Amino acid sequence: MTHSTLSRISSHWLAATLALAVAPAAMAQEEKTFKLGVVSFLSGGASGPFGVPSRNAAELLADAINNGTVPAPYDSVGFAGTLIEPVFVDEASKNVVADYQRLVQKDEVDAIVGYNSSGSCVAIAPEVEKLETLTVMTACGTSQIFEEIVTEPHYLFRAASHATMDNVAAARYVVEHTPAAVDKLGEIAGINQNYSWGLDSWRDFSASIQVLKNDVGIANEQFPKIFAGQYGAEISALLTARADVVHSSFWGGDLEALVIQGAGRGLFGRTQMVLTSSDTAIHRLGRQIPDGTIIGARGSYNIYAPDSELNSWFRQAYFDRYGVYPVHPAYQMVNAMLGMKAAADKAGEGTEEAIIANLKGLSFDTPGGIVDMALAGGHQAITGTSYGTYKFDKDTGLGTVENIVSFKAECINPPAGLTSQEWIKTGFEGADCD
Amino acid sequence: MSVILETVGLEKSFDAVVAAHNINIRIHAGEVVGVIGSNGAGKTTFVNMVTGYLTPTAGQILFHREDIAGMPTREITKMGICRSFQIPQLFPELTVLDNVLIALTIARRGKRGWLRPAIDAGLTQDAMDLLARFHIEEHAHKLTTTLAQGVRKLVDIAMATVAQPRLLFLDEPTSGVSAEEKMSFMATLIDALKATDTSVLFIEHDMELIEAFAPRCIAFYEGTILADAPTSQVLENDKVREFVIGAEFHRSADDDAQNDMQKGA
Amino acid sequence: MKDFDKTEWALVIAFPVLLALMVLLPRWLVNYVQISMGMGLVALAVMIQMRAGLVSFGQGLYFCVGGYAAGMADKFLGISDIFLILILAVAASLVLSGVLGLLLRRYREIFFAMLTLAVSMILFSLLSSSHGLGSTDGFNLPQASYLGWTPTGETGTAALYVLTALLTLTSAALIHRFLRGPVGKIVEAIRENELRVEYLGTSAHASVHATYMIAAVISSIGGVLWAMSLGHVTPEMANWTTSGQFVFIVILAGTGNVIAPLVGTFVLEVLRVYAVEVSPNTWQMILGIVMLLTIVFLPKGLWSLLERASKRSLPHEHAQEQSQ
Amino acid sequence: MFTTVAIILDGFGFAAWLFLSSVGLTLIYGVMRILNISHGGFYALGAYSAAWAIGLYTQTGNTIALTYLIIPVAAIVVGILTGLLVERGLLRFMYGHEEVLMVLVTYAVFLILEDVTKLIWGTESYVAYQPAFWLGTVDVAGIPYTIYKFLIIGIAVAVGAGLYWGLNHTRVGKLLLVVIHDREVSAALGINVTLFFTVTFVIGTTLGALGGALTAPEISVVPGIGAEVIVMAFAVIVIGGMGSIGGAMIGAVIVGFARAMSVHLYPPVEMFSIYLVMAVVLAVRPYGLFALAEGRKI
Repeated sequence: MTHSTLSRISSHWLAATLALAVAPAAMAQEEKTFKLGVVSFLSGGASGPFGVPSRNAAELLADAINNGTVPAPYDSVGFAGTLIEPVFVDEASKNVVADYQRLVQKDEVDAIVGYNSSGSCVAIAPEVEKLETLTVMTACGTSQIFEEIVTEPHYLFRAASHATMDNVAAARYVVEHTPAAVDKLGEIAGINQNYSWGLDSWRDFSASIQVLKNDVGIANEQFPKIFAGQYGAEISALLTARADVVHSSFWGGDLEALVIQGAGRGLFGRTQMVLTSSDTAIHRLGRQIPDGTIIGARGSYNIYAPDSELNSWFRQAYFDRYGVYPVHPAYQMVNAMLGMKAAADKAGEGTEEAIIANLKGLSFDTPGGIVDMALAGGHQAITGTSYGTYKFDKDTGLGTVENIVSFKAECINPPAGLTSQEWIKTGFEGADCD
Repeated sequence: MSVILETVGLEKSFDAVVAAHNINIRIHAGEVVGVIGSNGAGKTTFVNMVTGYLTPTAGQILFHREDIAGMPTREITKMGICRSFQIPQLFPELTVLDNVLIALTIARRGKRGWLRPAIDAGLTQDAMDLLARFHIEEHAHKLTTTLAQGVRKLVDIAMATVAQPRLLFLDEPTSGVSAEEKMSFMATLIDALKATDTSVLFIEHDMELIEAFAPRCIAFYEGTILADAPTSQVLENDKVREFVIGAEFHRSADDDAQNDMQKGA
Repeated sequence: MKDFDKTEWALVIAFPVLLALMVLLPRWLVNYVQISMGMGLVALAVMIQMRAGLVSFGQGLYFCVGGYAAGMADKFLGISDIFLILILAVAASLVLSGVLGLLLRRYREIFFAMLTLAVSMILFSLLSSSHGLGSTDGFNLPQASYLGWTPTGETGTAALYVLTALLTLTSAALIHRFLRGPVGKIVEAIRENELRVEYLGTSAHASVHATYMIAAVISSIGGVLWAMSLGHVTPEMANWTTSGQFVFIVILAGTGNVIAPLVGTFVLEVLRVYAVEVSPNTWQMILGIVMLLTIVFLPKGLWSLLERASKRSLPHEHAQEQSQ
Repeated sequence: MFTTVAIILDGFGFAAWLFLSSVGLTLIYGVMRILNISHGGFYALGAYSAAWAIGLYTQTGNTIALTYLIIPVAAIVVGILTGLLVERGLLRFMYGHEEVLMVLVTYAVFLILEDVTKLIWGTESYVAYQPAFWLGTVDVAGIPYTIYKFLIIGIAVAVGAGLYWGLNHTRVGKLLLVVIHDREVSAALGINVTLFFTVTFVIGTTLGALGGALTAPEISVVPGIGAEVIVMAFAVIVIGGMGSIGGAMIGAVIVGFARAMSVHLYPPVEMFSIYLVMAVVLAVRPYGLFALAEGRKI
């Protein structure tokens, strides 16, 4: 081949690529909107329980905010008048960082919300500060984001607590609020997925239990591969281990499979099960979740959401549009977006800079209660959470929770300046649980 | 004439089947030897053992007095024993020239760095010369899969000669070549090989070719040597006439047809 | 430079072209060009093994070794000098491939594919369950330094881009020479007929082993460059889905020329970007359909399109070079 | 004692699932020499259609017993429809390409099937636990096991035995063995290889769908289950010897026991036990345990 052909072909190709690259950006210039990148899992195993509810909530809320139909104090139109234009992106990608860069540079979004997996969050966190674009993470289990990776954030926020909270609260619930279990609590066991989320969850839960009650042993630790689906052997091992409490941070399909296979074989009857991320399974499994199972929703979301006008509106609007009630990832998305709206409204200006300046340290109301941007210099939220035990209501055919205990944010989150690990080791120094 | 290859009590068995038993053969420098025997008589097994494809169950293979039994094929090739195949073993998706060029590259490797182009004008010239010696230069730019069986055979044999062997085995060089062309084919071949003073041992079913080209002949029967003597004597031998040549008459044309079918294998 | 052939000249010219692209293209696209070079080197590694008829479904192993070498050099040794990191990565991949090659060189076809996959998945599993290395979250990498110079911001990005381009093109040129050299020819012959190769007097195993090690080295260089430009590594680099992606790039791009997998990686990335944009929910289907169409119409890969085009424009110039 | 019994039962339980998920793959490879990545897509389709049909049916409030009929029917319908569509509509135009290219073709089919599944059933999970619960449990050495698990083990044995019998004792089966053994010769013998390919592919996909359908009551059917099953199934058939039904069975048992043993005795190795087994088996037997003999002819 000659160079001329090569260059001719590549120049054609280049021109075409450039045209494609520039076209959408040019169209976006016409009306001034607030372009919001929404990143969540739209394919793979995390799409059903997390990604799609999250995306749906963003879609619902963007429309509601643009129409001004959200209840007070969010009843004004847009981000202080500027309409929101969401751009949906799949988080399932091998090049999550490059995709982030593309959102900022090609789609020229004003801000980005989303990210569920801690892997994605860890990867993009430094990039956020480099590219100087407001980014509000909605979930991510890991506590490293502000503790290790971005210690002086300006553009990066997280509107949800990290997973340490879930497991500290779960341990407190078991030790302090489950009288049947606490007296004879001698050994705990765990079944968690063999990746960061599962390993971290079990580490925090077992450490917290051991801080709260002396001489609790560990009977068995299972770490099956994520998406394994078949837990026959693990359940047998847990059955033979005869622990008093079994902890699991399983989520989505894996969790539902564990409940089906475990409940079918009497695991839930023999030990007290603690499922820290299980609200997503309730409407799927209904009566299959044995009564008495301790249920967590990663915050006061869904079944634990407070009885407020904001919450009733959200639940009903979501149900009307998507045919199901919203689960915790939907609430977390709403947290992030309402936080941005609150900041914009406070500034009276729907721009990135205004939101950054005012979201910092802000305390705002959401369907899941108050979110307080208290940590990491006002960039990391703390929220309260709730735990309860499952009760299937035969009359309505709906899953409910009873014996609900709500934990204040200050009780289950480390104070500013202390990492989660250190805080658990000190015996929850400075925890305010009254 | 000095002995270059000597086998002593060579045995090969596959489980219970004995494929070669007590094979004792001496080959001298510059000799041309014909090998006859019906299918399954152990001819190819013998070649496979000498060239290292099979490891003998017992016995010695002495090449220039060194025991090479069980050595890897490539080492034996480097020492100077090469072979052609009953079913030509070519690089099917490449041209004839490329086949020979690769063969030459391998034969001369070590003289060139890893990052120097393997093929240059000099090597190409050598390859064309080699093809010319076998009268197949006109096919140089054809893919080997498109060639007639006789040409494929010649390419296969040409490739076997690039390492400049001291001893060359030709396994049924004329199978697949039409009856009327066999004689001239073999003449071309022996001519090309005469340029070197290679010892040649060829397996053949056609007794006319044996008579015409091999002063000495070895007859195999059921894994043993039935006769090993000057060709005229062997062909007169009663046992050979009964067990080998008699059988050849019954050898149907199907065999050749089947060989053709397997050519890509 | 007198003995440069067309591909080598193209690679030489590609350097200023890549530099120009850095200035001309929008930033986000430059990012994909840059990561495509890192990934493209791994695809190139898959391609040279495919020349020998070997399909590696575990090339992610060395991609990951490179990435983690970069990360761990900083994390445990405090090294952020990219040249030192590259030396470490190359050394690690040489040792690992030297040992594993002793086993793998005996395998062909699907068995080679599955064994490379198995070995890579063992590393994936080990890294996924190792807390000290961040488990599946992985960890972040430092800004690269260059013999004591640590550029930041735009300069840092540009410096890494230039180095990436330089290393990628140099590696590609060396691989091109390797493929034209004696071992490259032997490797091609092994794909065609291994028995004959042995009978011609050379060890097929040795050539396969050498090819495997070279593939490992350039994959680890690719891993370093990719990880440094994205600033993050996870065990996902060693997952079979990552390795599979490289195989698909090579089959789509074609094995005819070293430039093909490099360009193919970039084309696939851009295709994915637009598929996600057009249809965020069903972008996989778009990829699948494009793949099928490519296979149906260009079974020898996208590169064959270029070859056809060049033949048409130069009818008198015969296909002298055997780049299938 | 507990542990030994548990390892045996869990090992067989997991092995049964592995066998059902991989036997179709090995059959298709044996006959057609296609490493069918889209197998995972058929598994997912089978699981979705069974879970969806069971869900619809149980809402009517009729006896659960009929759901055991729904499972195979769903699998057969899906297997035949999509199997025929993929083979007749696409694969038959691709025969003769290199094995590697066929892997890519089936991978493209897999990607398309994944999104088709998502378009039909969405991303929400489907649960259809009724058949698994209805049969109850039985205690073995003090550990409750679901009877459904034993049913799965029984079905796996029956499928294995049925295929063995079908291949060795029916005319079609014997002809298939000839095709497996030597495609050129079988074509020369006048066997209609094209028809055999179609039939084999449909049987293979139906078996894949059946694997998914039988698993559906034990799991939550979500996007991505197909991708998870592929590598497992590949490992099983490579260990057993590609194309061998008996090999797939032995491979499944070996992997099943390796996993059960690691879970009970040393959980940290569970995650890569399957790859370790594969690496070890291949290191010792380069073509798997029951490789089809392929003599090299000189």
